[in-house]
Amino acid sequence: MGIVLDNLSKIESLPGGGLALATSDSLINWARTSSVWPLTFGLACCAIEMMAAYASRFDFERMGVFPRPTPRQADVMFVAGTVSKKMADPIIRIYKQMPEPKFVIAMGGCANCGGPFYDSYAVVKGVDRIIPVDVYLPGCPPRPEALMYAVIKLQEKMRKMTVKGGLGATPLQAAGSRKLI
Amino acid sequence: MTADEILAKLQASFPGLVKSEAPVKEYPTWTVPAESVRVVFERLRSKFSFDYLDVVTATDWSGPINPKGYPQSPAVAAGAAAAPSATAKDIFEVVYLVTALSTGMRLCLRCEIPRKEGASVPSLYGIFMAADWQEREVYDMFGIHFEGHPNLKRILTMETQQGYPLRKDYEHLPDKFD
Amino acid sequence: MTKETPTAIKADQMFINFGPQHPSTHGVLRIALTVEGEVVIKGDPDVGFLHRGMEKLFEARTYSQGLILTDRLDYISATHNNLGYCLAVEKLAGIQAPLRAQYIRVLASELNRIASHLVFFGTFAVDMGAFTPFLYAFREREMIMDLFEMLCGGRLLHSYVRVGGVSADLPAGWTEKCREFLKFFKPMLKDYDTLLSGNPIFRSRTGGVGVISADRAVSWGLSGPVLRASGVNYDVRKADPYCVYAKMNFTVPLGKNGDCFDRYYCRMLEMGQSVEIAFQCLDALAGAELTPGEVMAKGVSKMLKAPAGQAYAHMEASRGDLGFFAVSDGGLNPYRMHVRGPSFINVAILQEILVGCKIADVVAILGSLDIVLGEVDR
Amino acid sequence: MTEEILQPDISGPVFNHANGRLLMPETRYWPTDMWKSPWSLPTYRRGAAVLAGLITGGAAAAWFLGEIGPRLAPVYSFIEAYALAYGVPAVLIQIFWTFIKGGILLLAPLVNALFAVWWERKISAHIQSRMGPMYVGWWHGVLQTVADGIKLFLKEDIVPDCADKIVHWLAPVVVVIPAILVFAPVPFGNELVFADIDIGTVYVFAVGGVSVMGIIMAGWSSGNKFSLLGGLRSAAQLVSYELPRTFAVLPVVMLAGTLNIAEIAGFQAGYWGGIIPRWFIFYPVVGQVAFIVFLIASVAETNRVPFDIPEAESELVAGFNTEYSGMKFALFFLSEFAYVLLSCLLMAAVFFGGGAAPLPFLEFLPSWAWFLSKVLILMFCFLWFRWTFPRFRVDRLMDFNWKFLLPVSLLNIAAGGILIWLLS
Repeated sequence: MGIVLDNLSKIESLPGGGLALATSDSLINWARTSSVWPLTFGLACCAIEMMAAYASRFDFERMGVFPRPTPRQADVMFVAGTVSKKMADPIIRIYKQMPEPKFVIAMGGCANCGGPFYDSYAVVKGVDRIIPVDVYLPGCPPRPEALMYAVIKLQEKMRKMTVKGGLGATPLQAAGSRKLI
Repeated sequence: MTADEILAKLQASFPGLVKSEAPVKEYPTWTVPAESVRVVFERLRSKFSFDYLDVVTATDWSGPINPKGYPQSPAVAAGAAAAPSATAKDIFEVVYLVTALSTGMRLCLRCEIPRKEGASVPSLYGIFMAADWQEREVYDMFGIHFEGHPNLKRILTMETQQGYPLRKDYEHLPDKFD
Repeated sequence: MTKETPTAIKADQMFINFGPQHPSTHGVLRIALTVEGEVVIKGDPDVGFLHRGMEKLFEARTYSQGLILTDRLDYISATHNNLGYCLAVEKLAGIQAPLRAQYIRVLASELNRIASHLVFFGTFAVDMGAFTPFLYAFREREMIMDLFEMLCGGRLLHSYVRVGGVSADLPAGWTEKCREFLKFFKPMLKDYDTLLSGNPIFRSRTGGVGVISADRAVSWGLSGPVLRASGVNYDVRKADPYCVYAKMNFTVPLGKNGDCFDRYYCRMLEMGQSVEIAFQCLDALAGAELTPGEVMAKGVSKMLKAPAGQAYAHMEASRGDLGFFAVSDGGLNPYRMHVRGPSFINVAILQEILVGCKIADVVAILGSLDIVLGEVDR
Repeated sequence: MTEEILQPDISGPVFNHANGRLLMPETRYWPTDMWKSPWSLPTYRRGAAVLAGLITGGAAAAWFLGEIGPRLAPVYSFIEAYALAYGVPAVLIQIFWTFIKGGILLLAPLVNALFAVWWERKISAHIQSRMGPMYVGWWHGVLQTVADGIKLFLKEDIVPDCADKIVHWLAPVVVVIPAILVFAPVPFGNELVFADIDIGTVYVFAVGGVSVMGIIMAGWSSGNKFSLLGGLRSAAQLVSYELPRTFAVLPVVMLAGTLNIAEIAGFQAGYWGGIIPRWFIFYPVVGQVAFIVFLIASVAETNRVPFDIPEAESELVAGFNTEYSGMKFALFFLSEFAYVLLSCLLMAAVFFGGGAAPLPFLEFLPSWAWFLSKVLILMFCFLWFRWTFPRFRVDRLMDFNWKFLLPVSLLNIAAGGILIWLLS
């Protein structure tokens, strides 16, 4: 639906267009924040805490988070675990397969900066070296509540998105900071 | 049938087999010459029913760690060891641990091979299938060749990995991710 | 991505990457499947996607710092790794943990075994398509996580077992809560049986699938429930008892024909046995002769210098025979620390048993082996 | 030399408990007492409230719609007279009126999809002792599906480059159009049916079979090996389960004597001995067997667990809709729930007597209220199956159909014939 989003900002020139644009922004952002579909993609220990977050005690689905197995239908990618160099290419490929607007939550110390393996020869020191990251979640492994807090932080970021910013993509992506190696 | 009786029986046909002086604690440890590793294991398996291969691993005894092997300097000075020359020998030591499930006996065999490029040990692929991946891992980490292994290639590290990481003198060449 | 489509592929065959990112590979394992229609012709697993160079890092850490790395090996049963590491270092340095610490170690590792088998039960059911058992298994597991959180602050990675003993004694009120959980958990096992074991669709999906005969299992060096499902009676807690397992009386469940269902059912019965062992430990700990508060061996400093030598210690982790081969040259850091990961050795047999089964069976067999990629790739 | 133990000199306030650990709060919330009796659980009570609220809300909405419909007859005739007087040809009015009825009929699958997705997520949550969507709408996440729909509408529409573009774009269309067309002959109450055509059942199974083509096109055109496998599996499954499904309805058609679904529903009015309603499910052997075979086959038709091998999550990532993102994926989701609703409507009409009340003294409720409650109960069973059964394997599924379901349905037709011979 890129066509819709591209030309939607043209209605601002119409009388009262600004108001219409603002309300459409809030509606789009409400829809995006209340149905965050993550990609079930666990690498290491943080994946087990992610599964615990989906389980019945910390039920993630209360917030509308519904895990999807295929990158085509996912909005968010939880990078949960250590990113090893052999795994870097598949992660970049999966990130490219996800439709716009896409977000990344780097979960756990290993995904943020390499964590306890900061001096290992086989680990990428942080997933933001290969894909742009929206929310960094510290902890090793972070508690399920912390993961929910990261999703809430991501939702706050989504609410700041505007259609005028181009394609309704995230403010980060709009600034073209996505340099993929 | 204690470990020593088995050792005595085997020493008749393998003169090189000798009780090693630095044993693995609580395990009868023998030193085997490199070329007769496979034959000894066949004999152990057929005659003395040592049918379960626990561990195949190796150690590089060539002195303390080279700090350049780590992309960033680790927290503790790498290899804050005793006098470096005390234990340094220019050898690879390949260690096998084998168990007899029926009698519950455990045995450790180790063999020392010189630390040059063509260092190789006969593979146990045919006798124990467990050796398949463990030997590939030892090759991946140390560069020790196992003759007779059908597909001896890297198993854990990337194809584009230069050098063998667990060697003490391994230097890490920064790639696009560092 | 390692792009290697084998050249010898015929027209009606298809090469599928059961890729590093797949809902049912329990992490990052890639199986290169050559498939004809639904039947697998050749499948060889490709590991290393979570390789963090642990054994290289051990050589740059002191003995107490190395403990933190062992948590991340088999991250579903962290206490087992810590215990294996500490047994090896204690054998190397000649330290003996006090008796109370040994009882607490056995209790913590049995609780962790239950938690690990619950994760297996949940994910194996999801692989078969039944989503609900996953939620029930994790509901009970959350209670064990609460117990560990009270014990050592960490839910998943504990670092509770230290070289020479245990980091701290049981907090006040912990034994009552543990007893309460064990009493609550015992009848739950019967619920799981009715929920999944008795289900005809589940029996038809797992019965007779991925059969491993006893001698192939021994030749491939398998260990843990995978080996015992093929009928080989080898449990390190009985064969080579460590800590106070010699004093515990429990039975080791054995399977008959080594198929997916036997591997599943061995783990369910093991959970029942773990509850029995935990009860015995709690009774012993409540007894008078173990002086409370004395849980750490005397004179074990953080900057431990083990005398030169080599030692190998192994224990029965939830996935199999987890062994640590420690070599010391008298320095602060271990000179060489090799980890015998049971999952690394168990996953190798996939090359043999995947031939001729269907794609749905690949998922069943991989789930029944219950591997953890942290321990496979180290 | 003795090893001096390096004591960490921690300065500053440390809340040092007896054994050097921070004080654990005793009043820790411990879940075990929660599990004493399920009714002590807030989620359990709230789940019951959801179910109760749902049935009354659904009935109220349907009552409102049902009452207004017949009241509009005079208004319609007045407009028609005015238009005729104004000189508009009668045919044009007829076309205009079918467009309006068509529009109302289009609401059935759309509103159902919105409601059924939310209902399934709530039922699955409460079955799994958790709460499901809570925060999106103002009460129990009622707006969850609306939010999902809008978000999917606004997602980027990816067409993989190695995909066959036209077929990839056409597949959801071919799946959704039959899913909506198929509701024409199905009655929603005694006289609430869109097109009262005589060959209703044949029309339903024929048009329902077309969407199999769409799924195969989706599977093949996505250029993804997993979706290809999903597409081929769905071709095998849907075609083979079509047979027992049609044969299950045959004895009912033989007994009722007509193919028109509305008349079949009407045929089941009245009671045996004043108590047992003359529904086909209560016919001695023929009714029960036919209903069970039809239920199993329609669960397989709608690709739902335990027959969801085309989009098996754990084997084929997401089966035939692996490569579909955004609105196209939503269309597949919509058509799945449209077929679930269709199966429930058919079962209610054919086996449970359409608008007929189960007991004579319950006649005061209007026909579509009974019809709607039967459909909701049957749909609850569909959704309930999904969260209790594991998944079949492909060949077991085929064996189950060809070696068990089909012979049983054929025998059932023979039994139907014997029953007719006995009754006459």
